[in-house]
Amino acid sequence: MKRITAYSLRAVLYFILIAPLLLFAAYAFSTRWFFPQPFPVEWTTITFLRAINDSRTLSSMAQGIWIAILVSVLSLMLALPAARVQGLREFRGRQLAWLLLFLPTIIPPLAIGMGLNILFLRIGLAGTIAGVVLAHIIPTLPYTIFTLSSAFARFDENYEFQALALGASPWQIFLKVTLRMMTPSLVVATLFAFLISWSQYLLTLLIGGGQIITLPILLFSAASGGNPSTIATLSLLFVAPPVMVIAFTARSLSQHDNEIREQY
Amino acid sequence: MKRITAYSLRAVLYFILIAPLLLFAAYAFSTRWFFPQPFPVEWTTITFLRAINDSRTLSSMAQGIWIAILVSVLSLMLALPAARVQGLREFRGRQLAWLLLFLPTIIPPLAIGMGLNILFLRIGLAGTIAGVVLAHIIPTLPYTIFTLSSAFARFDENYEFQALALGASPWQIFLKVTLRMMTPSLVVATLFAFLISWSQYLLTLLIGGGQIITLPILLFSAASGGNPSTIATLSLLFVAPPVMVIAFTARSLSQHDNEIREQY
Amino acid sequence: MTTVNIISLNKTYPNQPVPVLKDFSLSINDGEMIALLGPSGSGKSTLLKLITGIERPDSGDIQFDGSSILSIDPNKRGAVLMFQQSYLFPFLNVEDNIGFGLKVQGASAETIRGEVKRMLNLIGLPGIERRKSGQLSGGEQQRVALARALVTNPKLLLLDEPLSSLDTSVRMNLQEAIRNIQRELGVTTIFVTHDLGEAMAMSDRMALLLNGEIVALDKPENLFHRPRSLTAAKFMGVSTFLSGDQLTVKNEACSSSEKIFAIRPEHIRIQKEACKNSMLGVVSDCVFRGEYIEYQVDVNDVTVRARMPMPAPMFPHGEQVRVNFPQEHLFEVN
Amino acid sequence: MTTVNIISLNKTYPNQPVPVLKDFSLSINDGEMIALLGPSGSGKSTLLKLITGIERPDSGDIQFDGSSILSIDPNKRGAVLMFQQSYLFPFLNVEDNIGFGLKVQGASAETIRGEVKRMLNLIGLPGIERRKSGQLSGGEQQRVALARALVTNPKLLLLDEPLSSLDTSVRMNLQEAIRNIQRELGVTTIFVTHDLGEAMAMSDRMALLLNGEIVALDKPENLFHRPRSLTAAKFMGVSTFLSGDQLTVKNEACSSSEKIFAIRPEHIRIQKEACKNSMLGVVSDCVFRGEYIEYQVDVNDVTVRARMPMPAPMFPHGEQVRVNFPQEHLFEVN
Repeated sequence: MKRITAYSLRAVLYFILIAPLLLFAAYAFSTRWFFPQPFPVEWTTITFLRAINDSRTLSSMAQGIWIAILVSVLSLMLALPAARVQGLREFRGRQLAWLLLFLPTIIPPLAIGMGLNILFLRIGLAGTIAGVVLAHIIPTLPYTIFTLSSAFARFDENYEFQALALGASPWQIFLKVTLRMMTPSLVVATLFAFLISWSQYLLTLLIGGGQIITLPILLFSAASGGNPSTIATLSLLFVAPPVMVIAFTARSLSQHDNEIREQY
Repeated sequence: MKRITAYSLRAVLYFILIAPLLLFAAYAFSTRWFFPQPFPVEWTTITFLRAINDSRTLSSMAQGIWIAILVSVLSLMLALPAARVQGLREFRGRQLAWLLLFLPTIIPPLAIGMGLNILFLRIGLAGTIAGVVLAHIIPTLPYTIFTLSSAFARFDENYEFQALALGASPWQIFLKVTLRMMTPSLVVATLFAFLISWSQYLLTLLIGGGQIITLPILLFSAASGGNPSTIATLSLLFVAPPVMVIAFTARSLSQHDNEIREQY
Repeated sequence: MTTVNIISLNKTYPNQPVPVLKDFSLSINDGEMIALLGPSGSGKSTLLKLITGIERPDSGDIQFDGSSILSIDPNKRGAVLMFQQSYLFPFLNVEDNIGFGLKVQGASAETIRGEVKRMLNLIGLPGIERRKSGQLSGGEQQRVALARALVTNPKLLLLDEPLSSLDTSVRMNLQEAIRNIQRELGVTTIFVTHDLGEAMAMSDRMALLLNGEIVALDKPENLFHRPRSLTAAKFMGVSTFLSGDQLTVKNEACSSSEKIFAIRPEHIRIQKEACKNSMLGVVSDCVFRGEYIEYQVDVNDVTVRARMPMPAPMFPHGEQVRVNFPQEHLFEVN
Repeated sequence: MTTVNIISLNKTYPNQPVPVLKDFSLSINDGEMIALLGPSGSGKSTLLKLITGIERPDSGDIQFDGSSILSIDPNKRGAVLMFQQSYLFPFLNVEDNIGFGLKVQGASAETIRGEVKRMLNLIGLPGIERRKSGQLSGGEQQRVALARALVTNPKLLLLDEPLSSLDTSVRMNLQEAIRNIQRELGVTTIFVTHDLGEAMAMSDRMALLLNGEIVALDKPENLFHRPRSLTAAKFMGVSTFLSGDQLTVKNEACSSSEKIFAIRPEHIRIQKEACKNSMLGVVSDCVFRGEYIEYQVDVNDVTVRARMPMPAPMFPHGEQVRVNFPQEHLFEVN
């Protein structure tokens, strides 16, 4: 009984998650699909091929991936020391730290974007990739810090003490022990950072000021145009890199699965 | 040395997080502030008072809070059984389940919104609060399930077996043991759900179709108008409920802090 | 209060080739404390799960006072559990933890307060009602867990290695406390452990478990001094076996036809002089353990472990000695 | 290889009123194994942290072979640690775990492979190079952790309760293994434990710690049979003290002027007949513990614990008996 409940719950969950994807595919590869037809009548790949042969599409994807990678690396570098303090140490004001950490998730991207835009215009970062990357770090950091600090909370420093007593230098300990022990959480944190940056629309638009074009921006302007096939095609392209990143993540996690289980 | 590094890192972090907030406050309560003045010259509360006396502002806030509360409750109810399976059970396809779980965070809200809009128009949910709430659950669910399942992964079912042997019914066990043990994570999951729903712009716009007005939508239309003071004021109003929710969360967590430490 | 009959239980977990319990039968008298002693994987914990109803047996029956409990819901069976960890609810204080069982069964606040007070006196910790479990020592937590289990007046108390995470001295104290409380209340009890000393000190009868089967069941004294089988003897700490006719030492029985004699390590004597039933050996190790010295002596390629009570003669490593197996301490096993 | 001198160490943690170590001095000979025995909070683990350099002392010095190590980086001190948990790196196999210390110190792959092989033979687990720590039993993990610590040829080996999470039989085996390996390699060792039997079985000398101070330091045999002070005697399991002149039983010394005599529980005799040095008492408890029976006898409101070796006379609960303190086993403490 319990098992059946669990299975059907999961089935419903998967359906909710996959249904929109199928809808996109249907729109992307069909010409005319009107109410009340339950399924598309004519299938075609013309819109799809036109969209992926458009140089704007490909360059926007490349730029988006490049930005997402930079954001992932930078936010991990910032998050690691902060997460270590949050996860391992007891200190007064720890609650306040958490509160402040989540501020960026509640300030709407719009508000952050406009505030930053004013600031970046003054210091010459507006319209640059550097500016967009810095802006993306703001919504990214809370999630990376949160993920890593919950891993640090379960991390046992005695592993580091062992390595120290065996003669490893602090830098060797960091590379050969700490990073290795944290790998599963680092992978998940990278995933979060990549996904948040990749799907960022408003911050890119506001800080990029029309000079930095990523796929979400193309998608939005296509949405104003209103051709469902183009929108659906761009949406499918939009989903491709994240799916690959998630697939990679899932593989890494399953490789590390045994290690995690041994560790905790 | 280590301690000083940690402190200065945190100081930098806090500055990054708080700076935009201060900028809003400066804009909201000043009249004219142009480059290259380092600080506003004239201060006023007129724009602020006008904005909060506008009935549209207040009703949009009320609607946003109502929606966020409904979303939190529903996504917790959906997430609890799913998270329990993910956290406590070993099953094949667990990695696939995680992958699918994160799909909604990568499909851009725009794409989800348009797909859902077509669907909801057909079944009559477009333009209703119910429709908006259901749409908000899609980006919310991954975070709530993720938070709760990592808590379930550390949950020891023997607490439930103890209660069972002592004569508690399954329902009593759920209410008096499971929920109580999970309280800290439930609070964090609620926080995530509330914040994600509250700051949702695109999904609300697309599904609400102009009939459901929340603060982010007002904020966006104000942004097109371009009056910095109004934008800044609305931004501050936007931040108020989340700050209260986070403050409540921080308090709950610190109350439960001892219990968490005992537990794990 | 309750006699327990376990009849021909069988249990195999899915995806496991070997059954965890094989035709397992055991009768427990009213108010008796039975110790189940066995290595991990011998089926001890599975048995407890079947009794509480967390798992269901493949076949067989469990009866309390002659009537089957298999069709009764787990929360109505009246079999309470105590684990190695206390599993005190961290969000409740001591009073609410102990009162939990009464509360979910609908007792009044007054009754609960009275009963909690009575239990706290019984476990020797009066006045700690308001404390949280984190403020208690490991031993105190286990006492409170015992009180929480017993306050519901259970038919059967199941103890699953309740002391194995405690320090030696606390453990000794709690052994006495649990034994005294159990006898005072007269509650039928199954005590699972892998510690021989604990099983002997606590139980009225001991059941030795191996691979889901009982290999011996008797009073501790009988099992300790005269185990009937080779397996049981090994369980009870005997490591020296002799084949009877030639009196040669061996660690294992090799043929089933010959008679095997066993001797406890504390009865073997190490000495310089030859005598009846003695063999030549070389001291390979000698460890001071307080009340006795443990010698390891190599006799014909077999290591004999002997415990000599203090004051004992000291033989250095490598010394040639005589290992003496006094006739009166040799017993036959099969 | 190394003599260790610990000189007048003081350490107080911030926010704690009481010092953890008070003017703590200890000299350890080359190749010696010293056991530090004490309850939790007595400063044992802090001492290890000061030696490895994880913490710094407030004052005092630690010297290896006569030269201070306080100014040496923690990773250059040559003091290796082994904890209660193995802390084997879960992402490395056994070979890479054992070779870790050599690798970070820049040894060649060949050297590492050879040394790992040598260590695996030493710990009695040859051929398990490719296994992961999760595939090893608790005892095997601790053996590998020992190999990992010893392969770097350390000046000092620090063992922080390395056996307390293991089952009794595995524990006994590992006690022998560690002691033999330590003697074979002749590495100076500090062994921290709260288990008296373990400390006695393993060490050349034992230091009894209480509240950051050494209350006694001697060979295990001497401490066990003739502890000089009341505190040391209690550490060693003595619970019966008599004030000398009137021969009255007491659990505590009350006045400092009178002479106090102590006696080990296994030397007290319970019998029916009166004799010299005997007192009247009532049996309050009697527990069968295999090789002996533990009696608790109430004598003048004081509970005397006696261990009678088997075969022992059986006295039921409530029986009036004579408690006999043989003259030759009484010793004075102060």
